[in-house]
Amino acid sequence: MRTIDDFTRPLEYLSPLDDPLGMVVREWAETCVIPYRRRFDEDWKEHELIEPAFKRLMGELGMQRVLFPEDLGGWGLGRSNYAGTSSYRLFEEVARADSGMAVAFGVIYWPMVMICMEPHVNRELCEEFAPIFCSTTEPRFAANAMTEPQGGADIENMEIVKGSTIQTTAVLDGDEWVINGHKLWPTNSGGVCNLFGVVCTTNPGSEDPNDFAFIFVPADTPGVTQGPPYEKAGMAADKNGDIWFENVRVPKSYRAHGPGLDLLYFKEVITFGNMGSIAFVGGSMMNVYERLKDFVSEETYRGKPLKEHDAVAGVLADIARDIEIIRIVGYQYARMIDRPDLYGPRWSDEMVAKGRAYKYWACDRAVEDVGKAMNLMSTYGADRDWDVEKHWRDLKIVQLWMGGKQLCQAEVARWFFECETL
Amino acid sequence: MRTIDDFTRPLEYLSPLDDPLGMVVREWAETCVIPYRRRFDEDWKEHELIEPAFKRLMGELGMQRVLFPEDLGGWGLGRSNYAGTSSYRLFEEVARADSGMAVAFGVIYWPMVMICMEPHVNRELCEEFAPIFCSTTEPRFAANAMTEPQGGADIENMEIVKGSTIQTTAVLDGDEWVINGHKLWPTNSGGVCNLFGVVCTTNPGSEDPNDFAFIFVPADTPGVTQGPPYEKAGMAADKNGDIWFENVRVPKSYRAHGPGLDLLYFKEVITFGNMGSIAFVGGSMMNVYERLKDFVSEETYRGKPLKEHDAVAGVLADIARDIEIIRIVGYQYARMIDRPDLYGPRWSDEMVAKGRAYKYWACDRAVEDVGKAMNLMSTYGADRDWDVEKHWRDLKIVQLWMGGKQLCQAEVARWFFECETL
Amino acid sequence: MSDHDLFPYLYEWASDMDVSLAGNLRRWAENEVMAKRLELKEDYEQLLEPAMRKLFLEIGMQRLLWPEEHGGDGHNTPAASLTITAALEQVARGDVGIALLLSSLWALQSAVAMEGAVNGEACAALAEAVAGRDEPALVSLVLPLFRDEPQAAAKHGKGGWTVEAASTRPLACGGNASLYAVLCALQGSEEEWGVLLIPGDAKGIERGDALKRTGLAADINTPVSFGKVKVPEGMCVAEGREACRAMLSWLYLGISASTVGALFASYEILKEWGDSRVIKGRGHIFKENPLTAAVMAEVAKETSLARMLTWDLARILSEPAVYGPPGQEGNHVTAAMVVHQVSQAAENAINRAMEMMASAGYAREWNLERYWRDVKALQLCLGPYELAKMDVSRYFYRASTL
Amino acid sequence: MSDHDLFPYLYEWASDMDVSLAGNLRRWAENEVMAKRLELKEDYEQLLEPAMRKLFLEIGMQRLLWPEEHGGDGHNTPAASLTITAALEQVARGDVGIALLLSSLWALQSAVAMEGAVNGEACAALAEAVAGRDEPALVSLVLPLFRDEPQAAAKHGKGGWTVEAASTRPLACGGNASLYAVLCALQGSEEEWGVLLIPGDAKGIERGDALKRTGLAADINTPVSFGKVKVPEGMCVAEGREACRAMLSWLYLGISASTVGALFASYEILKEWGDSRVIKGRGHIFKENPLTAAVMAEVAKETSLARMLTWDLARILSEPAVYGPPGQEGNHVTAAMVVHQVSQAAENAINRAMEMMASAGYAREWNLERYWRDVKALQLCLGPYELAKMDVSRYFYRASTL
Repeated sequence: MRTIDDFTRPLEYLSPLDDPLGMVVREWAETCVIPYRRRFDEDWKEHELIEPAFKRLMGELGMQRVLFPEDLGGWGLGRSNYAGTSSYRLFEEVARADSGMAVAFGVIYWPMVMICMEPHVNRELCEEFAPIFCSTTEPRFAANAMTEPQGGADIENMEIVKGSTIQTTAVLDGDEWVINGHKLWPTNSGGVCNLFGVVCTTNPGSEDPNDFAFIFVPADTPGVTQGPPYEKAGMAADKNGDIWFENVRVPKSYRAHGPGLDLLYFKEVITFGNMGSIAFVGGSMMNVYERLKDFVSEETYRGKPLKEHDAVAGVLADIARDIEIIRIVGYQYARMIDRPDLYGPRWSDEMVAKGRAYKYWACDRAVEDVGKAMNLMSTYGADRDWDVEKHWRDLKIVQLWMGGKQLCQAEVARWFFECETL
Repeated sequence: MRTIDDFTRPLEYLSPLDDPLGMVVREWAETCVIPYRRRFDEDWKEHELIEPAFKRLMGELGMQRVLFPEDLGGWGLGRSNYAGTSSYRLFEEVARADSGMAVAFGVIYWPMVMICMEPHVNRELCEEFAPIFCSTTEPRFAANAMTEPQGGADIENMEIVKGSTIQTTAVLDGDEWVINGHKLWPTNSGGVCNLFGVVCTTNPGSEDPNDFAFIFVPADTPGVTQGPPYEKAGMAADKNGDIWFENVRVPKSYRAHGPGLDLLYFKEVITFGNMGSIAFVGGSMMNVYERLKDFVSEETYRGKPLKEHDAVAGVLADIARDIEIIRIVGYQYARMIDRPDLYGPRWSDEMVAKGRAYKYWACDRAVEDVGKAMNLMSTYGADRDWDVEKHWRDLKIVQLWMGGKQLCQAEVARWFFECETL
Repeated sequence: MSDHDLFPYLYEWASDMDVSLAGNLRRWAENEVMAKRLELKEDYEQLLEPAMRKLFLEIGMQRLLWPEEHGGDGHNTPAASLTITAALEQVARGDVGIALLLSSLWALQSAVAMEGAVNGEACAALAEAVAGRDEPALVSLVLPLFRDEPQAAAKHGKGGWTVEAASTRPLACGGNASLYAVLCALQGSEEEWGVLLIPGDAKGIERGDALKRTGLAADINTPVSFGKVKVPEGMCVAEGREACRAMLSWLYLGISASTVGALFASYEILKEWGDSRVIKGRGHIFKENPLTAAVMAEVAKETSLARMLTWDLARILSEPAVYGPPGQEGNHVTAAMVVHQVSQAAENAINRAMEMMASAGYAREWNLERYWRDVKALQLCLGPYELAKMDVSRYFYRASTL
Repeated sequence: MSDHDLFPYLYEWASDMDVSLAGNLRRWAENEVMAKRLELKEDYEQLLEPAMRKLFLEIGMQRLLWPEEHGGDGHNTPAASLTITAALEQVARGDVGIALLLSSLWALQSAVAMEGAVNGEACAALAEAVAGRDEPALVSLVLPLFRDEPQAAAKHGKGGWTVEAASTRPLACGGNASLYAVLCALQGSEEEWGVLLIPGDAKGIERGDALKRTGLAADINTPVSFGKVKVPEGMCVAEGREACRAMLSWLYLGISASTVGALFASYEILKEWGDSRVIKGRGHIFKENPLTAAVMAEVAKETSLARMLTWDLARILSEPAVYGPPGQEGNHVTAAMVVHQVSQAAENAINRAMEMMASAGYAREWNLERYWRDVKALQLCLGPYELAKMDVSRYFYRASTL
């Protein structure tokens, strides 16, 4: 019988870790998530059902530690040449069960990309923050506090606004940064965050890359307030809310790298964000495939399984085809992350633009495909029982985050067509 | 300045031959094809302009020899582990100039796949036919005579009709096959063919795989008649016509492999056909990118290049994105062809189904994208001067051949969803 | 002029009454639903049920198409197709789920209460529910989920029908219907199909657990089983394929008009966003950026064309003397083409609108995501588009086995 | 009933004359074009030019919208929008290029010859070309290629205008027009835009080499330069944006109706294929396979909805008293939305039809590929859709800088 493992992966790209780790997560998904996920929507505020699954995955299985150096209790993935493909697989497996959990899980790594990845490991900060994640079996969350009320994804629109719209300020006062500002919407906020990476400006309104600052702020620092989670169309496992920074003081060394470099490596964060998004899409879609296959094999029309109706099969083919391509492209991009020697630095405009291209393609296909899958299921398509509508709601969120499609298009056109004023 | 070489290729997959060969073909395209191609449409019958370009590429540069063993004057690609990726690149470069030439060129290899590829090299037939291609600087053409009047692409719909609709018969008479039948539409017919691979049945109406026969027939064998070329929407460089086989006698040994194996390895022909089609699409699209980029950079709107209009840029981004993905997927499939040790035999149902999936996806995207590119160009989009309408007409043909989209969908659904009656 | 009068349609067809009714319902939507939504969200008891009571009973929508002789307002002519289009645009703008319930009711009424073809026995039996009680008349349609395969069977015998079906999935109101209208495969009849009316409290009805669905919060739905339910002769209200298709054509019109209403609401939300949002940090108003404007244009275009097509369908149903009866194959296929087109266009348009609004697109607070979920759930009431296409191809290509 | 009467539209609007004219033109298409096509292909001299002469002169289409007082048939009322829709559906079914030439002529006539707004000076000047000569009246429209940027400029001076433009790209007939209608940026006028009429033999006109185009073989097109061409005062026939937009609205209707005609022809070709082709080697008729039937259904659906929308637009233009003048922003935007929708739907539908027919789809012999090329070339006459969307967004979102 065909399973999701029959979808193509570029086998030469896989680290030896890929399958063992993948199977651990799949087992976790089957036992800790899938039996409960139909009740997750009502659990969006309390996380009574969701929390134990996080604890198992991140704390007990230790997945929250993987990026940190081995000698600090991590798994050393940040210094390996398979951080991309390995995390691609992990994200895919988690998202198959619940892409809200996948993003919450993925974003733990997100600020850490700034300090744990070769060639720009910040050893001092790794030492500082490793204990939060590596010396506990409780789940720990990190978040990138980027978006602000006034401009939405403007923060990510680096090419045009060059950081000039950032309103969160960081002022050096002796050996400490004093941070003030209001952020909203980051994954892993809404009360659960333990460590923030905060996008700030050291000179409001400036377009000078040197004034862009990425500063770590432990969530229990005085002056940090997290609001309650927002209610969303889906992804109950991912909490999002407001964060206020009021005269928050952190050591000077908490700035990731300093003038110029913060912005440079922040683009690598975008690269990882796009890679992760593709993996979430791919994972969700593989579960859509599984559930849809059940449906069209069980339900009959004119005395045969629904899948034997040629016109229905045409739609099934389109969906399988897209999953194939999403996976191939996703792994290719992950491999490009793993091999900067071949494909250039992960923070290059090229890598960012290409990641945006793949990400918005995957999202567009997925949203359309799941819509069609639901349609094949007739009225049942709207039912939570079949799980497909859940992925539909979740996938829409992946499509919209990180600046959405139009920002992706702008960056892709800018790079490939050398546009200058977009 | 960005060029087509900025589109991503999986660099680890490329043989050392890839770039040198690619550059030779690109030089050929720039000097022998692109300056003349706007007059190709009127040359569809005579090939006065087209023929010299073929001679250069296939005869003089020797590209018609590449699949044959070295000791027979070939380049030994059939026994290498880079036949897939190398020919992908070659096809891409030729199609960038003219996909009609690309298919004519690609199809020279097509029947040879049956006898030149490891692990099923038929040494005797290689020796027999190598001289046709390897001992001349004149262009030589081969064709797969498959399609018949009554059923169209039914011949390729192996899973369902199992060869039962083939009307071209091969009867063993002593040491010779006697072939009778009527084929139509193969690339490199219409009078130019030197060697046919003919799909026959040894038992009309039978669904037994053993009765499927693939038999080579030199075009100058008595009883073979080629009709004149058809007039088509595009692809003037590819001649298609009727072929009649009337009591044609060839040696018994001209059957590729014999009962069962002919059908088995014929599926590999389909695999190569799909890989080639993706490469043609990718190559054409890269030239569309080049010409479109010229257009939107030169033409202005409101005092700025057209490409700086954000809404126009959105479409440009979609096109660049699709070319990226087509190329990644195409190379991945080519690599799967090169590494049966990892991905299974090239003639497996899985390889065929996946190739169909990638092919019909690439075609669909290309047809839609070029339609949009033309639309961005306003009335100019319809002009031959800008070359885009040429690719539009040609790409449509790639989309329609080899059974078209619906056959692809049926095979993809059948494989991924395990349909049994489609 | 209100915003959505912007959207073109052939308004020469709308009567003064239609226009004035639309104005009233616009106010209903704003006052009874939209104004309270930020606080009450999708709460059934506090928001949706009271709004529904007001609409069905107080404003009297459930009596609109009902014959005067059975206590209704007597707008039971084919021209009601135009009236319900005008009405459902406004109702759905407020709440799509409520619009579905009304569409279901009106589809049934079109089958039993149309001037010249009033089914006296059925109307008498229904008069209490429609015009007598102080409860909304909720009709639960049980239609084929997969094109032409009814979920239920009815056997003809002495004195009436016996309906049998396990675990059907109604379009809506499985859990609280006043009345089930069940499309059955008929046994012991010359006709293949019929719609049978079954009171909500009939013996033999069993309801399953409430379904959790992606949208349409106003609809309390459950699977429903019919265990040898007895139905009197006259309660087979649409006998034969053509009669059933006539009811479906009216239902499709209702769903189409409801979808247009959801598009109006989505447009308004997007317009507010486009007017106020600043991007690129340089005082650029969102709507003035050509890339986002291009997407916003798609939303407006889809809304406009969906509206035009919906009114065309309404006109066709309103003039059977010109265009033939609603159950005629060509008209049924037209209704199917229009409603699927409108529904898909709306899915696409609201998807695009959400893209414009980024996280506000999926935050419940902005309500756009609710129309997105509702419109999709409404679309699924039509069954798979791939199967509907078989009807289209049968008609246009005279295919006989599809 | 002919095949395409299958396709729904609100035919209550078509007058008896419209219906009878459509019947005549249907015969013209079949006898003068389609019957000879296998032999003559796209030959201009032997096939298209004679057919055009017959249509324009003998059947008299070029006099249809022309005022009686200037030698025409006097159907120069807004209701002509319905007549030309009925006519162009049939003409384009035969040949899309000829339909474009007729659409161009009628668009111009709508600007100069409409009852109540007849431009006497222009009509007098044109009377010879339209109603006097024994030559088809070919109008070459020179419109903005990119939305709102005219290709030509006209300077106002003593006694008239001077038109200046290098290497313009006309919509059609650059090489053989009786008359150029050039949309110019006006200098020395209060209005921004105007359409200036220039006889084909005017001094200062230079034609470039014939353009090789993807389709529309009936159109002999070349780039055209206007070197200080003098134009009398009264030959500025549409002054101001609204007047220019009115002409464009009529042109869009013509292109829309022509596209529908191409869809009819494509449907017929596909239907013939579906009726006769056997697949899967087991006596399965092509059209009876659900997968291909699903695609064929799309073709029929797109054709139906395109037709309905086109007739809606025709109705709107036919009743300015109800819907306002054709150049009004809302109507112009409606025309743009309809024609782009119809054109894209047709591109999609014919693409799908070709997929059904595999190599017969791209073989010239089967003609389908010709409609595909023609419809695309016709679409490109509209300019980029992305830019048209700016007009849509300006209108619906009150954006001011787009």
